[in-house]
Amino acid sequence: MNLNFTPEEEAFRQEVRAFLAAKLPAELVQKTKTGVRLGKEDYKTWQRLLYEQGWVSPKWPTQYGGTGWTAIQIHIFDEECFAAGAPRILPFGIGLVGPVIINFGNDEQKATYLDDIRSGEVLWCQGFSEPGSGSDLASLKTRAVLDGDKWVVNGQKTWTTAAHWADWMFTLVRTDPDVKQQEGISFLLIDMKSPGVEVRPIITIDGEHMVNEVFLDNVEVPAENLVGELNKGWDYAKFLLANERTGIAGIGQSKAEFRTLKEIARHERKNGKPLIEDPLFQSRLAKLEIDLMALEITNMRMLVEEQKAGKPGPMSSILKIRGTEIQQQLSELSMDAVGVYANPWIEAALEANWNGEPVGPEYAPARTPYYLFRRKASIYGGSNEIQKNVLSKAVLGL
Amino acid sequence: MNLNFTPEEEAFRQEVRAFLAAKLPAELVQKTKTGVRLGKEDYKTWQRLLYEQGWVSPKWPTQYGGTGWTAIQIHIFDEECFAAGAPRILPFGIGLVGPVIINFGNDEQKATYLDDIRSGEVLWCQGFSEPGSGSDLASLKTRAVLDGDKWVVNGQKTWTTAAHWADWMFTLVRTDPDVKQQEGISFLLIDMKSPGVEVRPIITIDGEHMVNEVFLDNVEVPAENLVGELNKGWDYAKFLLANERTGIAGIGQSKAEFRTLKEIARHERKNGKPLIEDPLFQSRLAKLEIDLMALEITNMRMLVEEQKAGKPGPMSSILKIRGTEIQQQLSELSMDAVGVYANPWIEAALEANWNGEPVGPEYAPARTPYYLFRRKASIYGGSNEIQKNVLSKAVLGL
Amino acid sequence: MDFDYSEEQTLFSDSLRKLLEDTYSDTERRKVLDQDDSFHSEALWQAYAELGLLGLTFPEEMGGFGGSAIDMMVAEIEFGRFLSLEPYLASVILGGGALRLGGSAEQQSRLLEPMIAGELKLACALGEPQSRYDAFDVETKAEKSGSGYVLSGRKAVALGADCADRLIVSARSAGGVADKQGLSLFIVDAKAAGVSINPYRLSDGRGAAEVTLENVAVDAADLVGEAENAWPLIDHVVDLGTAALCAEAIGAMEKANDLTLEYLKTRQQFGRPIGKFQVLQHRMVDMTIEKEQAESLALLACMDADKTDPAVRNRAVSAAKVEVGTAARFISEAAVQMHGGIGVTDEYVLGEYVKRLAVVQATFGDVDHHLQRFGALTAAA
Amino acid sequence: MDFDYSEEQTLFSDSLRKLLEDTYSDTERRKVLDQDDSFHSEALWQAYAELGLLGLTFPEEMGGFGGSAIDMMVAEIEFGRFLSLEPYLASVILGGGALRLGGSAEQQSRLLEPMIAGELKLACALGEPQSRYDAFDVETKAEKSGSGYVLSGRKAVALGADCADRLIVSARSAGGVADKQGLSLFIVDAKAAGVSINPYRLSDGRGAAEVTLENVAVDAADLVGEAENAWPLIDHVVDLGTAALCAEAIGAMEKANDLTLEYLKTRQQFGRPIGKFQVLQHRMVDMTIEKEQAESLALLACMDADKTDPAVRNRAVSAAKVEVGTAARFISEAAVQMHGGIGVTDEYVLGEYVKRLAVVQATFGDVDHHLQRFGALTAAA
Repeated sequence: MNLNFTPEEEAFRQEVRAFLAAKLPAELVQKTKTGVRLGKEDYKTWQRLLYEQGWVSPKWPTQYGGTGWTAIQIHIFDEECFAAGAPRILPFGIGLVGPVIINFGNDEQKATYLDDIRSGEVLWCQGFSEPGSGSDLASLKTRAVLDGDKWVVNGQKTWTTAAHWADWMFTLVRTDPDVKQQEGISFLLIDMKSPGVEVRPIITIDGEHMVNEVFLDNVEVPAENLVGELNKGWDYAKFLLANERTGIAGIGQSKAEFRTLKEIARHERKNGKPLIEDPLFQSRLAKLEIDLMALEITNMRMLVEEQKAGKPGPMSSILKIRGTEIQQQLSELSMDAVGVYANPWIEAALEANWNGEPVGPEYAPARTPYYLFRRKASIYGGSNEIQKNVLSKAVLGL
Repeated sequence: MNLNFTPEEEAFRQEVRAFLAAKLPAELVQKTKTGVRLGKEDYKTWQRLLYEQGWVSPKWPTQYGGTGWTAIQIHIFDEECFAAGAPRILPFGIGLVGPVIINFGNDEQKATYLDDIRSGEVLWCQGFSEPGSGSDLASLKTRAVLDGDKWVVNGQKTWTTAAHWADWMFTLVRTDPDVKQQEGISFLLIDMKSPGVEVRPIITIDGEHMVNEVFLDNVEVPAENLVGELNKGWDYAKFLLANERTGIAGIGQSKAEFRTLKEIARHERKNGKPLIEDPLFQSRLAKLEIDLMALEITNMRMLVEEQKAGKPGPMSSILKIRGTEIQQQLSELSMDAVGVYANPWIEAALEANWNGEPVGPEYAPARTPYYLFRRKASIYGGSNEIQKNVLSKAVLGL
Repeated sequence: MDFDYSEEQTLFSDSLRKLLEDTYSDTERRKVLDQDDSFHSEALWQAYAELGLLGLTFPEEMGGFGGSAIDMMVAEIEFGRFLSLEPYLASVILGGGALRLGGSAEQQSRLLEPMIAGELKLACALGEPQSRYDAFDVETKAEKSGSGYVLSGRKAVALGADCADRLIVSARSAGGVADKQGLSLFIVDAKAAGVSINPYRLSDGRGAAEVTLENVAVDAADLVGEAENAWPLIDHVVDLGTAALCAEAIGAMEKANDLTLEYLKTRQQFGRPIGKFQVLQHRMVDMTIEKEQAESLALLACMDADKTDPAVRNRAVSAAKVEVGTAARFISEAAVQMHGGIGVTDEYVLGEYVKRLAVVQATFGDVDHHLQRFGALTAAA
Repeated sequence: MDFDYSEEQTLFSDSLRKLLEDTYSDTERRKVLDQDDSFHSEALWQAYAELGLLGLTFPEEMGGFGGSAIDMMVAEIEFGRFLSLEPYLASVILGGGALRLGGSAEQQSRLLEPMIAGELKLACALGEPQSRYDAFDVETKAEKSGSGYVLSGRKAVALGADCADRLIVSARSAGGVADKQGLSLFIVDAKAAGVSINPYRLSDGRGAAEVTLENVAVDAADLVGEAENAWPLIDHVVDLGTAALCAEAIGAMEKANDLTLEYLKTRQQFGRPIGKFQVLQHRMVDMTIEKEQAESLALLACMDADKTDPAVRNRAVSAAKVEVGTAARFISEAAVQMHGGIGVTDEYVLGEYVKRLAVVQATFGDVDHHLQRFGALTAAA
């Protein structure tokens, strides 16, 4: 047992840092540091740079473009990217549909999709949730009927992040309505440009447009867009959701956000002293940092286990639960830190290149929107209640 | 709407204070203030004094010895008694079985039992829980079979507080095993001196002997000891438990304990200053005091409602939940307050007239035992989980 | 001690509720939220004036109806329930309160009468960019000039200053930046030379502004109360506003709970209403308890908000703000969580309650601020 | 970075566990708890000596086995799981640790060798009645007398001082009562003239004592480390002990969780195991998460417990004690609650874990103490 990084791991960290120093555009860093909203092109730019470096899909098998890194290297990479102010990589392609195609797709699908997923040339979105099927995902109703060499798809998806940017959507569709719910679902890839696909924005309480409703009205999908076997979609979805859980702890991002929070707490003043010296605020900050330190180690313990086992186990739900709790607490404490300047709602200040009259410190306008934005972290990817159900059953045997 | 006490209420408070100053024995006050364990005679002494004053059963109907006080007066009385250092009145007679006999008993039972309940001449205990029937009380198995003019009772009760002191026990027994659980239970009074009654002590984690197992082996109980109708015991139990819930908030006692805690926090030192000035301790103390202030008003709001309605409603579960949470937090913060002197286990120091070599401050030895003792507050009288089930169903309609 | 509304209070609460039900539906309010020229509904404001609401808390000799802070509470609970965007807190409770408690008869007659009639609005500008939640932390300077004063400084997040005709401004002519001594309050015309106002909405849609004062001349007649000794008045006004906010939060939390309970009963997952899941049931119970406990102390705060002994008043108000703040955060977060996706959409009304409660949290002191104020009083007592 | 036990650690953990399973059942331990003459099992102590446990953490040149603080952790986790009452922490980790880190070769050979052989026990007497959790808060005086010293003062709740042959005592010959400067450490014979020991059990049954020193003469040869500069050593020893306690708590929490999970699966109410109720399921999940998180930081604390940079070591140890303290309280209370009545009986073993965890809480600093130490380091960094 040894919690110190090896010299090789330290050298790897330096290599990552050197790459970031050389390649990460200053403009992106400025946006992430101030909480300005990122656009589609921001995400694409960064993904392209990683793609060119060969580092865009570290967890994939090496023959498909993975890096062959250890779990610890992946952790170091993640941490350094966020520390440098890089944006996240949208998870739908590389994190979610990619591994499904690699594991369950056929050779033609691999040839068609994988490289574009890695380069970010083609953006994906996830068509799982429906208005009546949230936590109870298996009750989904979107219907796909085979008509010759085409599937005809009808239904509605919702909470579809980045659907308005996406070129493709991977979906769960009902292909057999007459069997047990979980046994009549298939995994289908849909071109967002197909006639009958309509995307309508959902504005969230933070004022942003990132999620959407997607209406599917007699959408024709080539038969070969079915991934894996007919009616086995639920298995692929479980595989995908387990991958999602593991990635969701967001340690690197949270560590970066913690540093921002600490900067704010040094700058804000209370009773004539920096807020960070206020005993109550300091103790909340300390507890949050300690929880995050613990989760970082828990995360590495589990990633190492996962890499040994070759797949995520149910314990990874812990990472989703604690990771999102910490994300929410970070956003909450950051909002509390700015005091009364948490209240003005200066949405324009969240857009790039705004030059209106500032209200409060530069970091203030993003705090309350970000707090509101983070509310959904404990809902998506399987709500934290669902994660606890999973742990209770699969780990505790209750 | 007015939260100020009326001049009449203030005058009543003075009357109670004068009584306590004149009659409450100093020896009892000394015991309650230092956390020394009270014996049977301590409880009886205090109850007798209240009986003689005519104040022992304020909530009873006046024709049976009630005082006719308003809910606010009852609250004032309770608060002043604990503030002066009086012990509590054991609830089993006056609080629990008394109202059942008054509401559902016959005239002979009223004549036989009520006055002795009030005087404390006869002590009662509650035979409800069984080893297999805790939260699921209605599953109780103790069987009573009518044989001529006697019930023959067999079974086992447990967690029976004060059974080793009690002269009588009121019980729930199964009198019809062939119907729905709740419909085959009766309410029976058992003389603890009856042959076949055996009491075995249960020592709790605080080291005290207050609860017991009670074994009932062919115990013969006169037929007339049945209260109310045959097989209606469950209704009477629900009535009794609702009364218990209301009494359990323990505002007066918690206020007195809060004052003790504050004294400890003034006496203990941290970083060279009184502990009460430590920012973290002070903020915990403040939150606890605020919660208690809130519960005091919530309690009065509900007692006033209850008195209007003539019976406790399901909202009174709130008082049980929050009241016991506060009791537990008080015991926890008091333990934390004494620092490392929470650790020595000097049980002899909890007995009256101990004169061994003290270990730490006088108030220290009782802290950890009391913390452990308070653990059961959220379990008995219907666990807090059961109370939430009640609220969910009866108040929220879920 | 009693806990019932008086007959008048019931009547008045009912008529206010009826007014809001009839004229201020979610759709109507959304229209007001989309307005750019004014951050509230002037029509509703005039209806408040007609109902006598704007004069509720003022004695009859000032043209009011002689109501107490408990009457204020009755109104604020309804405002919270219906998310009224109008500057009642800013103009009536804070601005009006400052003049009621500390203004001269001349000032009261000059400003309160038109305010009560709905012809003029007031706002307080007390906090500054560096003050956080300490209203005594004032850098704005008041320099004596002839018989009057000249004011210079910056005021932060002044509630209702987006639409106020007159501002009540705190300024310092003695003492260090965080001294309670040396402060004065002035009435400033929002259109006076040297006053510039940068108005904006808060996250809950209500109006506020940054106010900059550059050599603004004020008459001696516009000094409110005693010169250089305004702290007791400021402290009282802020306590009064805090108590009102607490009451408003009770209405908002009650509604957030109602929405959530309704959702638990209707939303189906796994073949049954999600309200059948015990974890959600118990959380809904916790939300109910939190709101009851907060309500008890909001009552106490409003009872004591008119008391002049600052220790008694500070204590009750801080206790209420702590309990309301804790409850508001718990309820907001639990309500969104149990709603799931729909709870984070802008379209669904719950988010407006969440934002209102977030603004309440960061107005006049958060939980930590009031825990510390309360704790210091407890330690000293 | 890796998280597996080495082969040796696995072997050694297994043999310790086997020893405890074979000889230290609940019944056996209860007998020890009922003893009046000794607060631990001397037979088990000798078995520890035979297993090499008492020399585990000492370098070979001191007669030990050259183990690290991670090896200490492996042992402590088992002690926690089996509630070993023996004074390992007091004698080996604290007393032995002080001599290992600060003692002279002569002192090490004089005392560590017999200690490792099970022939002599050590204890530290650092805290005092007024110290709370600050080991630098020392009133006990050391006065120079000839070539030696004379000690006078009172030491509070000295772990293992009930049975120790030698005490390592802190005393002050310079500086004010809470200064970190001016402290020295001395080896004191427990039977020396002027030493009086009032032994007692703690709530978890372990032995400790109040120690009074009245003009106790000590030789110059019994000064440990540098005179008047013992704080770095004391701080290190206490951190080491705290890390060991954290590891022990992990074992205890794991067992408390196991007992509770088992109870949830077997206890029937309402016609099914109570583990079918979602509220209890989720709480059991929370207990599992708390223990995992605490374990991660206990690991870190033990990794860093041997580091000499106090900022690094203090930070890791305080983080662990905060997380362990929070988890221990949550797990203790939830475990009792879900057990219901049986959980509060003295007869059932859960209560012993609850008491052990309560003692851990109030030893070497509670959650607040370590939050403040950690917070100050964070604010300064």
